[in-house]
This record gives sequence, C-alpha cells and structure tokens, in this order.
Amino acid sequence: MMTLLLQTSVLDINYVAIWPMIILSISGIAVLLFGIAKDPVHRDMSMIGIVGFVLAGVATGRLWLPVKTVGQIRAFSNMVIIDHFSLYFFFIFIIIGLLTLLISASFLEAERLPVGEFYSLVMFAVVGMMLMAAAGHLVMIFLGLEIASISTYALAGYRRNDLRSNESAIKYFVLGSAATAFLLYGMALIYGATGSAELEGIRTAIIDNVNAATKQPVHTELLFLGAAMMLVGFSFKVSAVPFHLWTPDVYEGAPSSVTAFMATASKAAAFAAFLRVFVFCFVPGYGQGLHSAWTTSLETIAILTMIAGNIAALTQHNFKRMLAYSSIAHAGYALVGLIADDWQAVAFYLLTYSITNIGAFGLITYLAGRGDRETEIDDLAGLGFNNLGVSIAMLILLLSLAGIPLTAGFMGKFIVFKAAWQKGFHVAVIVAVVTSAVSVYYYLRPMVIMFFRELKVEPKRLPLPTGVLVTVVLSILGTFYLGVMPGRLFQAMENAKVSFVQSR
Amino acid sequence: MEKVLFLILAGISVAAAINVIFQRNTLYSAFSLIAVFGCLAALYVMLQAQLIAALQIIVYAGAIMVLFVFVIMLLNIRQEEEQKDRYHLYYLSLPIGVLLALEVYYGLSNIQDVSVPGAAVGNAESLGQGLFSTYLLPFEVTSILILLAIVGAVVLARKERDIPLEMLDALEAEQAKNKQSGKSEGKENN
Amino acid sequence: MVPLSWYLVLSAVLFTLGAVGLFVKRNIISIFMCIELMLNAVNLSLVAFSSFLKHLDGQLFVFMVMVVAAAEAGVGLALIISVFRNRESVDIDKLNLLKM
Amino acid sequence: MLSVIVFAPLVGAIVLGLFGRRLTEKIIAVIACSSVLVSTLAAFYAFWRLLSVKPAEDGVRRINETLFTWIAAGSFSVDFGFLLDPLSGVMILFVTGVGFLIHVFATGYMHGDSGFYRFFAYMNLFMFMMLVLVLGDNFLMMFVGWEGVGLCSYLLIGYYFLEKFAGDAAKKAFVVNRIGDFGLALGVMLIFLKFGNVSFVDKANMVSALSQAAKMPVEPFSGSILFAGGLTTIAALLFIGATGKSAQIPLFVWLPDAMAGPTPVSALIHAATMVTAGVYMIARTNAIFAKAPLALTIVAIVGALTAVVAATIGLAQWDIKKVLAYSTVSQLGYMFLACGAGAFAAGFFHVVTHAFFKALLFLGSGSVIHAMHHEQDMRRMGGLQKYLKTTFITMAIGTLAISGFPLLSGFFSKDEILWKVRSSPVLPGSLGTLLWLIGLATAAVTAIYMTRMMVVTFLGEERFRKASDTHGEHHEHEPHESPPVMTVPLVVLAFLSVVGGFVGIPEALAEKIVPHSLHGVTHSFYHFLDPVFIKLSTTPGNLTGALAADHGAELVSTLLSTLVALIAIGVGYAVFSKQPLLTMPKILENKYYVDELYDAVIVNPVKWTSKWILWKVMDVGIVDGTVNGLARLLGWFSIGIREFQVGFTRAYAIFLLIGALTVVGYFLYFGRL
Repeated sequence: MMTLLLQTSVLDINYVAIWPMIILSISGIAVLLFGIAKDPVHRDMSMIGIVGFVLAGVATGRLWLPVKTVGQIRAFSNMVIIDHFSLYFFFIFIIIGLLTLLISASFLEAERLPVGEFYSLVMFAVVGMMLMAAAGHLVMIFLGLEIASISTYALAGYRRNDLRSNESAIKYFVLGSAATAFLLYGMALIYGATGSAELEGIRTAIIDNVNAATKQPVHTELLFLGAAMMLVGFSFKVSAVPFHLWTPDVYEGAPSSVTAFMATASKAAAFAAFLRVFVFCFVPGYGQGLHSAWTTSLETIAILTMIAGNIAALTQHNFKRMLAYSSIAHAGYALVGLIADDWQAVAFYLLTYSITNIGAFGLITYLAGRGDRETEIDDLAGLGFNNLGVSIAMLILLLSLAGIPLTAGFMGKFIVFKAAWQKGFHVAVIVAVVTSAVSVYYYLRPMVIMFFRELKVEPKRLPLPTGVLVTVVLSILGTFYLGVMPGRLFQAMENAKVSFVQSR
Repeated sequence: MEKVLFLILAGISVAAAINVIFQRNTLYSAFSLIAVFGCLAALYVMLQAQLIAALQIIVYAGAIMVLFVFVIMLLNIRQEEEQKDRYHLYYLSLPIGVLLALEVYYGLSNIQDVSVPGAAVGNAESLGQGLFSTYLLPFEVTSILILLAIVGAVVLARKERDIPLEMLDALEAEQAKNKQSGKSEGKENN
Repeated sequence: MVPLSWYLVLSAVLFTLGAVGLFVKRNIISIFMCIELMLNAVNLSLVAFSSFLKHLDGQLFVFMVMVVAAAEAGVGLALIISVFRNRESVDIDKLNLLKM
Repeated sequence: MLSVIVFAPLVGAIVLGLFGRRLTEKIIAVIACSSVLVSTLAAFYAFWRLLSVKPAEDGVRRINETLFTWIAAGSFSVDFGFLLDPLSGVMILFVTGVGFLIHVFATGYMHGDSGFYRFFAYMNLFMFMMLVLVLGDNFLMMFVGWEGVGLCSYLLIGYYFLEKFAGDAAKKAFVVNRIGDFGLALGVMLIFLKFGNVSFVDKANMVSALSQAAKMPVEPFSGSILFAGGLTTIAALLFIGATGKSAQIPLFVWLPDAMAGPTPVSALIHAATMVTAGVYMIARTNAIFAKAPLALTIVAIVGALTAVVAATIGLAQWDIKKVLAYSTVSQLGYMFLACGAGAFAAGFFHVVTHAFFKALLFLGSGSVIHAMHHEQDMRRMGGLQKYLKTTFITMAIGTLAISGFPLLSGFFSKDEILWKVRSSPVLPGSLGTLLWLIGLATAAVTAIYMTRMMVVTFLGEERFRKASDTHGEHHEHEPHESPPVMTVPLVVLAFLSVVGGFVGIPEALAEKIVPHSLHGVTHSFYHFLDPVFIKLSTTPGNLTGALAADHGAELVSTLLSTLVALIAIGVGYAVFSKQPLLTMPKILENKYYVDELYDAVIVNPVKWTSKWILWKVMDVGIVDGTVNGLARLLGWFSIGIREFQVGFTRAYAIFLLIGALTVVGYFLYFGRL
C-alpha cells in the first residue's frame, strides 16, 4: 500500500502541456452542440472549427519556446511527453485538420449531411492523434490510436446511404480493429517482458536488460514476440505491404475529404507512434539484436511497399484509388526514413507528403462533384481547357507527389533517401529511387488526360468553393516553400534533434 | 487444486471460443462468447484481480454482449447465410491458426515463473488509487473516447433524413432552371 | 499455484481462435465478436502479467481496453445497422463493390 | 546580377501564365521577348564582368552568387547559388542570345494561335529552367534545371495537343528522358556518397566534389572498373543521363518525334539549347570523366555511332524538320565524340557554332513551313528560292556551315573535333584513327543530305502546285516571304554562323591563314576555356596521342576534311538538282536499307514486343493507356499484385494474418543475435 501511495505522490497535473488537446476537445464539443441546435448555420460551425484549430495552433506554438529551454515537458506522471517531436507532429495534425474542415464544408452542404458531428469527429480524431504523438506510455498510444481510429471509422461511413461509403467503413473497421488487437497484444507482451508500460521504462529495461518489476533479465522471446506484434499493428496503420490491402478500398469508398484526412493525418499519427516506440525504445545495440531485427524486417517491408504501391498504381483508372496506391508507396518511402532511425527525415517527409496530398484531395473533392461520382481519371478529360487554374494546380501537386525538384515532394524524398543511404540501407534507397522514377508514369496520366485529351461533353462544373480554394492555395504555397527554401525548418529540426537526444 | 480449476476453466473457454467460430447460428455464437467471458472472469479472480473480474462480468458480459445480442435480434439474423462458403476459407483456418499458435507458443514456451514479493494487486482500492493518480489523464481521455463513440454511433445509425443524391441533383437542376427562366423573363421585361 | 505460462498459453490460443474467426466467419456481427475475443485474450495476458509482476499497470490497462471495446462495439454495431439498412444483409462477402 | 539572368524569364512566365489570357498578342509578345532580352543583356554584362575578374588559384575566373542555403541537414549543405565561369559564361551567352532571337521569331510564327500566351509562358519557363541548369553551382541545382527543361520540353512538344501524335511524342520524350534522368540521379547520389557534397565550387568550409575528383588518380582501363562504384561508375551513370537529354544511342528515339512541337520549339529546345545540356554536363564534370578513360571511350564510341547512324537516316527523310532532327542527333554525336576523345573544349565549341547554324536552319525551315501553310513534306516543295529569297540565302549559309565549308563556323569546330579525335591521348590503341574515319565519313554524309535538303526544297521544279491540284483543299495563292520579325533573326543567325567560328580557329590553321597580330582573337575561345578543363593523362596503349604536336599532319587532316566536304556538296548538288525525286529511291537504296535495318533491329522488335508480348498477352482493356512499352511491362506485374485485391474483406484478413505470421516468425527465428 505504501508503494502505491508513493506512486500517487508524483502526480503532476500540468494543464499547460495539454492545452492544444483541451482546446480542440472543447471546440469539438462546442461544434457538436451547435450542430444539435435547430437550423444550424454552417458558417458558424466552420468558424468555431477554424478558431478551435487556430487556437490549438497558438497553444502549440506557445509551447515551442519553453520546450526549447527545458528540452521536454512531462506531465501526468509521464503519460504525455511534450518535446519538439510531439510539437512538430501537433503542427502537422492541426494544419491537416484545419484544411480537412475547409475542404469538407462544401461537400457536406451539397449532400445535406450533418455538419456539426463531422467537424467534431475530425477534431476528436486530431486530439487522439496528438495523444499518440505525445504519448509517454503505451496506454496513451493505445487510447490515442483508438480515438483517432474510431472517429475515422465513423467518418469513412459518413455517407450513410452510399453503398461504397458503408462498405469502406466496414472494411476499415473490421481490419483496423483486428490490427489494433495485434498491436495491443504486442503491448501486453512488451509490458510483460520489460515490466513497464512507460516508454521510458521500457527503454531503460531494454538497455539495462532488467525487467523493471522482477529485477530479472528481460525475457527475450517475449520481447521479440511483442515487438513483432506491434510492428504488425503499426505497419497496418501506416498501410505497409502486406498489410496494405484495405487501403485502396477504404480510400476509394470514403468521402474524398475523409480520404484526404486518412491518407495524411492518420498516417502521420501512426508514424509518430511508430517512431516513439521503435526508434525511441528499441535502440540499437541492446535487447539481443532487437534493433537489427526490426530494421531488417522493416527494410523488407519498405521495399515491398514501394514496389507494390507504385506498380499497382500504374494501372488504376480511379483517381482516388490511384492516390491510395500512391499513398502506400509514400508510406514505403517514409519507412525508409524510419529504418534509418531518423525521425526528422520521417517527420519532414510526412509534412511534405501531407501538405501536397491534402491539396490534391481537395481538388478531387471539388472535381468529383456531389457524391464523389466522378473520380475516374478519365473524368478529368479536357480539364486543361475549361479550367486551366485547377488543372495547373493539380499538375503542380502531382509533380510534387512524383518528387520533381523544386517541389516539397522532392525535398522530402531527398532528405529521407540521404538519411537512409548514410545509414547503409543501400538496397532500400536504390529501390526507392527506381520506384519513384516509375511513379512518374502514373502521375503523368492525369496530366496527359487533363491537357491532351478531348473535351468531355459536359464541362459544367460549379464554382470552386472558397474552402477548397484556400486549401489548394495553401497547399501549393507550402509545396513550393518546402521545396525551395526548407532551410529554416531544417534548422528548427536540427535544434529539435538535440532536445530529442537529451530526452533519451 | 488450482491447476485443475484452471484446466477446467481453460477447457470451457477454449471450447466455447471454438463454438463461437464454428457455430452457424449467430445468436449461439454470442452466447458462447458470453461463456468465454465468464470463464475469463473466473480466471481473473484466480489471479486476484477482483475488480477486473467484476468489470468483466458487468461491462463485457453485461453491457457489450447484451448490445450484440440486441442487434442480432433487431436485425433478425438468426442463421449465418445459408449458402455454402464459396471460398472454402475454412480450410485455411487450420494451417494459419496452428502456425500462429505455434509461433506464439514458441515465444512463450520457456518463460519462467517469477515471484515478486509484495501483496497482491488488483483490489478496488488500489485500482482506484491508480486510476485517479497515475492514470488520471488516460481516464479523462476515455471520456472523449466515449463521447465520440456516441456521436459516431448516432451519426451512423440515426434514422435517415438524408435526401438521395439523385433527388438533390434534380432539385438543384430545377432551381437553376427557375433562376434562368427568371433571368430571361427579367431580360424580356427590360 | 498456476504458472504464468499457462495463462499466457491460454491467452495465445484464444487470440489465435479470434484471429482465425476473422476469415472463417461471414457474418459481420460474428466477425466483431471474434475481435472482442481477441481483445479479451489480450486482457487475460495483461491481467496475468499484472498479478505475477505485482504491478498495477496491467490491470489499469485492461480497464482502458474495456472502455475502448465498449466504444468500438457501439460504433461498429451502428455501422452494421447502417449497412443492413442499405443492403438487407450482413454477409461480408457481399460487400465487394470496391475492388480493382 | 546572375539572379537577374535567371529570374527575368521566370517573372515573364508567371505574368504570362497568370494574366496572359486577358492580354493581347502584342503585349504578350512584348512581355515574353523583353523578359528574355533583360536576361540576355544581363548575361552579356555578367560575361563582361567575368572577363575582368581575377582568376582563382586554379586559374579559373569565377563569379559566385549564393542566394540562400537550400538544404542544410547536418554536415551536408546545398546552396541555392549560381556560378559563372568561362564554361557557363559562354553557355549563357548563346542560350540567352539565341533564345531571344527565337522568341522574336516565334512572335511571328505563332501569330494567330489560340494558345499564344500559353506558348510563351512555357517558352519563358523553359528559359528559366535552362538557365538554372547552366548556372547552378551544384549538381542538385543542375538536376532541378535538368528536370525542369524536360518538363517544359514535354509541355511544348505536346503543344498541339489536339493532334494525337503530338501527345504521344510528348509522352515518349518525357518517358525516355526520365530513363536518362534516373541515371543522372544515381550518379549524383554516388557523387554525394563519395565526396560528401555535390558542389561544383569550393566554398568556405567545403572542398567541392569536382576539386576532390580532380585530385584523384586516374582509374585503370578495365571492364570491371565500370561497376566498382568509383569515378568510372559515376561517369557512366552521368553519361546515361546525357544520352537521354542529348538524344544519343540508345535513347535518341524521342528527338525526331519531338518535331511534333511548333518549329521555334524545335529550334530552341531540340536543336540549340536543351539537347546540348548533356555535352555541357560532361564538360562541367570533366574532372570526373578525365579520371575515367573507360567512360571516355564509351562516350566517344557512342558519339561516333550516333553521328553516323543519324546522318544516314537523315539522308532518307522527306519531312524537312525530320532531316534537321536527325542532323541534330548526328551533330550531337560529334560533340560527344569530341568529349570522349578528351577534347572537351572542341566539343563545346561545336555546341556553340551548332547552336547558331542549327537554330538558323530550323528557323529557316519554320519560315518555309510558314510560307507553305504548314506543309512539311519536301516532295511538295521545290523552286522556293524565287519566293523566299532571304530564307533561301540564310539557309544556304547555314547548310554550308554545317557541311564544313571552309572558313564558316562549322568548318572550324568540326575540323578541330576531327583532328582532336585523330590525335586523342585517351582513346585506347588506334581507336582514335578509326573514329576519325567514321567522323570524316559522317561529315561527307552530312554535306550530302544537307545539300539534298536545300536542293529539293529550294531549287528545281515547283512541285507544290501539282500537290495542291491533287489535294484540292490547298490554297491557290503563292508562297510568300515571312514578315521581318521572322527574317531578321534569320539574318542575325546567318551572320553569326559565318563569323562565329573565328574565335576558335585551330592553332595549326591559324598560323597559316591569320595574320600573327590576330592570333589572340582567333584562338581566344580555347584560351578562355582552357583553365576549366583539367589536364588529361595519356592512357596506356594509346597510339594516337603522339600526333598531337604534329602541325603538318593537322594541316593534312584539315585539307582532307575540306576536300571531303566540298566533294560531298558537289556530289549532292549534281545528283539532286537533276533528279530531286525520281532518283531518290535508287540512289538511297542502300541508305534506306540501313534505315530499315536499324528499324528492324531496334525499333520494330521493341514495338513488336510491346505490342504482341506485353500488350496482347495482357488484358488490353485494363492496361490500355499506360504510358508506353516500359509501363506496359510493369503493368503486367501490376496485375499479379492486383490478384490479391479480390475485394473481399476476409481475403484481406487472411493476408493480414499471413503477414503477421511472417513477421513474427522472422523475429523469433532469425531476428535474435
């Protein structure tokens, strides 16, 4: 009993550290309440959502300097760790969440779907993702992941009457829950092996080779089994081959803006947790080769992911499906950064990818029309004639996804490949370079169809909704900013590297 | 004595779990699952986790499974679809299941028993202590989880007031037409 | 005293059965039940570790897992109802609109 | 200052892209041309400044301008900076100068086109990218430009997108270029791995990759070194990049098709500037190539083969632009031959003179096509000299220049190349002599097909009337000379084609024909560029290097090549003026045979494979529309992967479990140390 009391005395309630989450939760609830009111006004709800995200962004920004001086802030008995790593991911989630709100407004309105619930689900999902990125404890990763997942299940099936949306949600739900079960099993076994569920504790246990609870050596088989199970769970969440099969179906069926959210924020969150556990806890040189085991197996997975994602994308006719395969391929590239133990590279890559992708999906939301009925690549025919602006925007974003220089995509790939090459993952990097050369073929197809294909019969499209416009403009600006002068961001992340190392 | 009890409970739970899988009647599957949960609760008691055992009965068997059974009854699906499984995935169950079990067993096989000195943990008091101290944040976070689950469930299952897309299209076309005709009339007037 | 490994093995067997059920069952509700079975198997491991290590975290973890399972069940069953309304069926093999 | 050169066209491109649709043709033309003019003037100013800069330790004058640090990750940093040295200095002079003339010409040529603003937006964007390529002070910047010009080329080839072949040609160009780019990317990566940076110039705390390479020992001449990951490997990879962009065997196929674009595009991108990027890149990285004699030999052989193959194909073409396209490929082959022989300066000199006369010839052909209302078939031309006086005279000058007529620009550059190949210190054995003979033969063929083109187009019977009778839809009015905006650039380029060579008269020749006091001018090109190129060492077993100092032999060689050129021109004139059409097939039967053999050996099997093996075997409906044969091949694998994707959740679950089994199994059985 005494030990328990001692444990409770280290309780450190620090609301400042979790302000961004608190703000988002409160504004999520506020949007929900507005939505329940009679005759809810769209604009009001959008405003609340935007203000919520902006305030959360401000709160995150205000944490940056304190973290810089302290190195990291731990709160709630090590449940959350606020360091530059988590803040960086907070920014990604906030930006993506905000842009998701912006691109969703028009489709919700056009299809008369409930707005308040949608917004609040997005915001809660972002809270969950933040918890994942800032987790200092396995239970936080689990809860964050579930919050993010359950809201995306609901979002994927948001178009209740649409068979494809239903199907997408069910597939996502069934397979996602199964993967969560694997992840959870992995957590349980690692907890048993190391005697701690805190990331710090796990790390110490592995380094010292002492089970925190029993004071005996760490049980290797248990540890490996747990790590393997967790690897499976995370690989599913980042949609790496062979756990990727759900991705195209789910991405195709879900409403486009939800797909955008899943393809960017969910993936980034999964990577954040992946990094936290594998790079932070399973460090090289300890645990009887645990590090080499997970890097080699992830290297294989990354190679397979890049090959399968890119090649399968070649023959797609549906734009969303093509982008789904492309997102699988991109997960492969990010994994290449992950095996190089370089969180900066992965995080930067995810930022570039997310920024670009959200713009591309924003355009799809607009082009696909009501109910996402025109998502075939051929539906883009003649876009270059009747809407040069939109098609040039799409061109830029696709070029960035393909990794053409001067765009964010190139810079992200470059950083990741460089990191991996320096760590000696030559095969993976060569495969990455070859497959990204191949990827140009399928990104080329929409361009060809937009610019060099006859005009389709009905060129009638509604005016571009403001939200989509803003998103696309921001996304293109971001693409060029990150592609042309990422210097300051790199500098910031260089500094962050120091703080992350200190936290070890 | 304890070992015998364990073996009996384990046997029942495994048998019930197998029944969950191979039972064609969904309702019976659900009942078998409740049996598994019951056995697990008993095992938790053996592990001196009384509170968890109680929660297992109350939450799992009591709440969650009732929800399942309720939905099964609501949708009136007594039988699993009658026609045969076209894909014969049954046959895959054996190799995959055996392999997975073997692998996990290999991982767990040589685990030694540990005895950490100290009193057993798991009574309501210690759990409550933990829940409101170390686990305060996760505990709070679950409230968001539950809230969003409610929101999600309501959004997905609410009785529809959605308008089919085709109707929306037609509606819009009509509006546009009205607008246009209004415009042209206006022009004529001018 | 029952050894720890017994509990773990039982947990592994239940987990495997749940995993197998994922593809043996065709009824979506049954598949959900299999997922619940997998989660429970993990819970057994957690509780076993917790009481053998005399470490409270495992049981607190189980507490959270139960909450999650409840939430998941709520959303999942709502999804099923939504699907059933559109299709009059809960056979997962019939959900094959989205494919190559 | 350097940024002005680079960014002026970008400003033009952005303005035109954003507001062009609402502007009149006149304003668009002014914006487009003036942005390039600003760049041109800045380039001349910068060049003038460069002349007064004090040379660095290694004897090279440099102006370096760093805008900001582009990438700084750990010890690795890349600047967003520009470098002006003699090499890039010469390059920007003619890129901007010729570019400006072509822009002016295009305002006349594209007059009345519905996408006028789009065209010039792309053209300006191209200028920007090309200048980034040339002026970038590291491999990454060069790569940016490299990709950028490829993209613009793609957009411009497909400019007439309503015609299917234009779209196809654009795709082909893009895809073939990407294959080359891939080699370049790997090469740059290897450079980074080996030297730790990708810079061209030494910076404060960094010794550039090129200076490091310059200090390394020469690699041995053996087959295995090619895959050793050293300088030879790097050089070979870079050369793959060059073959893509500069249309060398085996990647030259895209260039003739690229003629689907508007003629000014062909002149600017596919003759004068972009396609020479490969030569520029090799000259820029001469420090690497000089240490890799095997790579140099490959370059020389590929260059010589390309030169002769393309020239023979050029003999059999009827489309006036296709003749010029093959001629371009062939001339590019010359440049690579020179580089491969270690005569980087001579190759680069040919880049410059070629830019003048080939731009001239293309613009002239554009003028002809304009006059003939977009007729490109020479069989429906003839006797045009009466109507198109200026065009005829200027094009005749261009033809003489490319054929190596004495004292015109092409004469000096080509002669220098041939002699340098003959006396090359790096080619093994007496390969230099063999390649020299091939070069000489190519020169003869070049003179013949160029004369043929001129004769068939401008002299003899006026066949276009007959053609218009049969065609019916053809207009009745006479061909007319183009407006001054089009002819003035022709005249300027003709002038440059005549005098351009005088800055680079070979030494042996200069002694005989130029007054002594002028020697400083006549050889200034080589003196100016000399410090950029590092000294070559003689490859063991080389038999030709000893000739280098023998001025007598050089004069004999010059005489020989002059003779060849004159005889070839005479033969061409004699043959084709008599029978421009009828005798063609008979005379060229053998050449046709070469052409078809070439088709049969390379093009048809590829087509056949892609059609029958890859395309028919695969489900046409599914893979239809993927980019080309390569994409089809990959598509075939793609279907294999898609078999998993049956659409059933349970199948996905099985794969999830199998994947989990594999990962867990790997961890447990193989993972532990």
